[in-house]
Amino acid sequence: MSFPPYATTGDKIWYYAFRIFSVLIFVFLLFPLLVIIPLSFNSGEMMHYPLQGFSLQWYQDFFGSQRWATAIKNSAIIGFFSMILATILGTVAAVGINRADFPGKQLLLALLISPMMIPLVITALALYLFYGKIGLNDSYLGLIIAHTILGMPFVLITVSATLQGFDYNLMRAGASLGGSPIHVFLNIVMPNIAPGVASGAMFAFATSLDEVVVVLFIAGPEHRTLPRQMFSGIREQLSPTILAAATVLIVVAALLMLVLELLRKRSERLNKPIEGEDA
Amino acid sequence: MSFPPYATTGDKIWYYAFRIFSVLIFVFLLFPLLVIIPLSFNSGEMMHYPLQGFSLQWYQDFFGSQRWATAIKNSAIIGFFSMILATILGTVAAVGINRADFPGKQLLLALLISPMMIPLVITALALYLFYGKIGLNDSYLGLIIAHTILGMPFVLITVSATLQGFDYNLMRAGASLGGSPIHVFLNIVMPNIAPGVASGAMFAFATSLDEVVVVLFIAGPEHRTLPRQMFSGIREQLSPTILAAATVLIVVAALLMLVLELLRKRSERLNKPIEGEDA
Amino acid sequence: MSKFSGSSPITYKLDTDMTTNTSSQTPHVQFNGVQKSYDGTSLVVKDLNLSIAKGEFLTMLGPSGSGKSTCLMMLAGFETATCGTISINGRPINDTPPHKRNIGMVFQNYALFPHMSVADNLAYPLKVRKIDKDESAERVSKALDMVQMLDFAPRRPGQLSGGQQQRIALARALVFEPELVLMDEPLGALDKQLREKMQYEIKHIHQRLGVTIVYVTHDQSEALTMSDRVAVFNDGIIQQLASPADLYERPENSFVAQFIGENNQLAGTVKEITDDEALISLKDGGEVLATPVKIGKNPIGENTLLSIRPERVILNPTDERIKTLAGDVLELIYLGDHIRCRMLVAGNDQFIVKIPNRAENIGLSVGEKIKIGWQAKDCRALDAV
Amino acid sequence: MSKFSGSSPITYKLDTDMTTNTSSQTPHVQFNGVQKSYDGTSLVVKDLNLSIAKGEFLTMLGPSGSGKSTCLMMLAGFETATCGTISINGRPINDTPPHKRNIGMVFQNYALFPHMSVADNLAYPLKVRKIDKDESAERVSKALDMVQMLDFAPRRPGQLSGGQQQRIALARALVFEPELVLMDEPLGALDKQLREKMQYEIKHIHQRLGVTIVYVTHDQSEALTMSDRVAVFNDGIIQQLASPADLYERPENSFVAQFIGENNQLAGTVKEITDDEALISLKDGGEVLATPVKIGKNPIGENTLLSIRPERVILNPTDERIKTLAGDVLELIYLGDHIRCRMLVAGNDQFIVKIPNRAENIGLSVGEKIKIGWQAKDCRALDAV
Repeated sequence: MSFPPYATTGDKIWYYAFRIFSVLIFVFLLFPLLVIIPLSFNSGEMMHYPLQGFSLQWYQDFFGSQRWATAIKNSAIIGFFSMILATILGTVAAVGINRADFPGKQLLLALLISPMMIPLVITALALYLFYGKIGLNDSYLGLIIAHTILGMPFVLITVSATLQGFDYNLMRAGASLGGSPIHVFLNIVMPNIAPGVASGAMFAFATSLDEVVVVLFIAGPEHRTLPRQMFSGIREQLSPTILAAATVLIVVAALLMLVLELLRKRSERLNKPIEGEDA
Repeated sequence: MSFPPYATTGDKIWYYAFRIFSVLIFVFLLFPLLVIIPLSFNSGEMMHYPLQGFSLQWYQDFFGSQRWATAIKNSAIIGFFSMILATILGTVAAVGINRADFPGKQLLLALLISPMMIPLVITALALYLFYGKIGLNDSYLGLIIAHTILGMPFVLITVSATLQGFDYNLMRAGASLGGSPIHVFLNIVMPNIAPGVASGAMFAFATSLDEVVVVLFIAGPEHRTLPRQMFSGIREQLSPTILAAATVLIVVAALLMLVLELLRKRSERLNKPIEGEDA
Repeated sequence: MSKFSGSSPITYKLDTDMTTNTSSQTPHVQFNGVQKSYDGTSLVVKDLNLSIAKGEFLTMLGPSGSGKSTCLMMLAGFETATCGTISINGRPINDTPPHKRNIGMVFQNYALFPHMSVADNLAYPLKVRKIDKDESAERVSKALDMVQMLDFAPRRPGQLSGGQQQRIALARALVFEPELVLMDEPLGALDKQLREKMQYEIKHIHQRLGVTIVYVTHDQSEALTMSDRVAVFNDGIIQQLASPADLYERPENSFVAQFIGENNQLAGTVKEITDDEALISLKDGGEVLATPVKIGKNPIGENTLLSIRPERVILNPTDERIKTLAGDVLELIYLGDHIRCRMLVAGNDQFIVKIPNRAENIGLSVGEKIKIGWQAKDCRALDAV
Repeated sequence: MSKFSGSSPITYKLDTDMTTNTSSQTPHVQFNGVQKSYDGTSLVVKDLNLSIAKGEFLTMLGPSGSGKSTCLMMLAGFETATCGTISINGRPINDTPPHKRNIGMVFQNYALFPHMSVADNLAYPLKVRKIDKDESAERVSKALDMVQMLDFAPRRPGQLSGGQQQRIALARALVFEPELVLMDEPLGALDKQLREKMQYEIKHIHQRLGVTIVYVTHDQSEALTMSDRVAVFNDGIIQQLASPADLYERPENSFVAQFIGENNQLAGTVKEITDDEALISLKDGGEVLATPVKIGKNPIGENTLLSIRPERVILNPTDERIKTLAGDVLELIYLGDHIRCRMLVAGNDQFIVKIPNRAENIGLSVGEKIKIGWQAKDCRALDAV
């Protein structure tokens, strides 16, 4: 960044203040995370520096032991099914709400995204009491429904955002060219909102993978997910295996972010304003 | 909704499917929450229906007892200060990132919003280990920094979104009319991005009020927040006071949502496209 | 249709339900007593009756909110008529859904499918109609060739300029060979030069293919350039339905006179009336001759608004039959092919005279006083608004 | 400045660094060897030299990417010149930040402050200058009155139409009485009719206040209507700097001839040359007379591009000095005040002739063959592109 010749003192102060801020944020945010990763490769049992040597033993423990294997399986099952359900429900809700204009539309929208706003402890408590009545505590189905409820708002929001950029004239164009409403929905609407749907699905999966409060309330011992297992690991017997688990989750989260970024780029490219000779 | 005379069977099926979906979502989402509120006014100790009578005793307990009062105070202190810090840092970061074009901009942005994407358990674990070294476990400062990190991405995102709609020509116009850069920032830029800043602040506050995982890891007994207190309440001695606490939090969450909606409306009104005779 | 001779000899008929010269056949499109209301109380379109002949280029022209777009949308099937019938080839289509109407449509924002290549965009209507691959590919090539875009077949719409997208949208609306094509301000998003170029291209394609085109625009020069007939809409009603030359030369009311081309207005009252000329005394004194058009049965003494085109005003007329007025030159603006002279005439300081800039020096200057006049047939006495 | 006489008698000077008739004074604005590059390699503005007199209305006209906006932005201070100096009243301003330049500016999107009322928008520059409340209020009222928007003082910009916002933006740029006002395509977002109206309003305000205005546009008719002088930009260079009449009547090169007004081009080679006339033999046969303008030192046999305006073409010329060409009428389009005739002339099937539609019947029809010609002074032999 080069200053124009007439840059004032204020401009320069602002510039350096922003630099210092960035560094501070960096230290408090990234440093703690970066600490974890090398420790997971430590050959000693001690969870602090200096490292004693390189070893993959904690990863062997993570992928090999029965309790972690169960946790991985549970996270995968619950994450996958709740992602599918949240994606379908969220997409249908987004299309329905964005197409029609009906009284109470705003209220319905607020209701549908409320799981994002209501404290998780309360949702967990409510589900715990409700599931107690209908016998869904300590079950895959209960957890999948709970995570569907938590993931659905993300799908709703990302699909709605994509629909805002969607030109409804494309549907009219499709009809005028002879496409039936269903043909137009599948061949014109879906391909154009697909990036939003996929982003929403990623978010829903990440939400389920991350969530621990509801799991703490309603999951039995055989339905422990990865974060739940890490949580009890810390309480019961703190071992570097947890750091290996954390590193694996960080990698998964980073991959999800990468996919999201690629989807965003793709969608931006499709919707980019027209440039041409007659600009 | 009235169908046009040529509505196909497909149109009608879609319409009714959407209706049924809406009702199902409603039942699984709203019903559990609605169950809680009447129970909090129950005069009996039993946390199930039928209600035994109307009473405010659980609210008296919530607002009166020492341990709940401490929790309310802690939530307020941590929520307030982390909101202020997150708002300042998030706004500065958003303005800095949106103004300048520098290499690694995308990477910095990804880093700054990563606390939203990385599983909370991992952030909590990293902070727990890091705080252990620098002695910030069991302290207000540690909790405030942690919640600032978690709340800042929301401010960054809402302010960035507002800045997208901000017309940088307004800054040029301000300069051409004789306003110095600082005068323009305070009098032209700030009033226009204020709705975004305020929304971000609300989100940051809600995040702190809601958060329990990090608190579970790094807070000592005297720094228990409301959700943390509710969590142990369920574990230790399940009483309807928790339901009163939940109802109060729901009301606070609903009020925050209302404020957000009003801010959104206001910002929409200010940025609405021009209508007029020459449209 | 391409033959045209000067100040057109086509006689104007008053009934808006007129049929064109091909009136022996069933009209291709017919609106019959069509009304449209969105809120159930106020009518956006009021009792529309309109017949469009096969192969005609009809333009619906009007300011925004005049009901022209609503009419097009009802014809396309995206809006339903509140009452009345719309027929194509004599068959009512009110109950036919849009995708079964077989009408080509060009949208203002082109509405190309961004996720498909140009070729796939054009192939879409053929795929829906289950036309086999080879024939489809051949028809797509032919249509692309027609709009000179054959080289762009593999591109995405986002990689094209506005004008190129416009051509593709046009080709897509024609590739399935509909007999009727609707165009909703298709050139509105292009800049002036490109817009004029596309006007001629669309006109030529229409002449070559012989399809019926219903075209909506708010740009009067576009309507004049392209159309066989123009329906001027205002306030949900067709104000006048006529050929471009008739609209310009013989507007039926003040709205049409003002909306089509530039126009000077002078208020006055009718003093005398003979066969086809009226003597009008102006508000600020002075008497002029005009052609009576829309004045009452007993017109003497009635108010009227005179309408005279800027290029029909004669400076220092020599013909003795012409009654003259005094004019003060207020402003002269050089515009290349003509000079625009703003004058004060009979109290109107926005009286414009267009003087062609044809080599000979006109020798006018600001502040000068000159005499102006006009042929009685060039000045029309219309309704006082 | 408001006096103007026909095909203007102002003589054209070749040097682009020319000063206007007020050349005895220091120029108000001066660009001296100004260059601008964004990437350090290619120049967007190449060696710009330009003097603008006090009170002048100068328009920078050119296609997008021609460097005209960059020049305006450098003058406003939002871009820095890569080299060269920009002076105001003889004082270099390269190192003055934009907010200390005291230049009024009108932006294309108006850039009104949406959170302030119209009155507060206008008061902003006065508040920054610490002018006391009473005087500020009075000046705001005066400025609003000037643009006929006094009643709108309490409104928010969002409640105004595009044209009204344009007026407010204009008033805000003038309220602090700058001597220099820059306008960056201020009418680009308005529709045609409103745009023309605002052109006259801005011109009148300029005449009344006597401020210097530097105006940027890509619309040549806007430039002709409003300006004292026009600088035609292309490719980072001023192609011609002249009065509107000179630009139209005496373009110096093919780019200007093509960009300003409509223009027919015919390719040929120079056959003979006399004092001020050249005999050109056309590619497809036929010989015509033209005014030599931009042809080399030893011109015989050189290629040239003839430029002739559509309204200067004479049909069936009677003057014997005029050399004629054969033309086939291909298309006739009625455009109200004129008829546009497309012909095939010397192999060019886009040869346009504008025939004024002045009551007398022109009696042309498509397919007819006629003779066309022109006065040698109306046809200019320019550089072959």
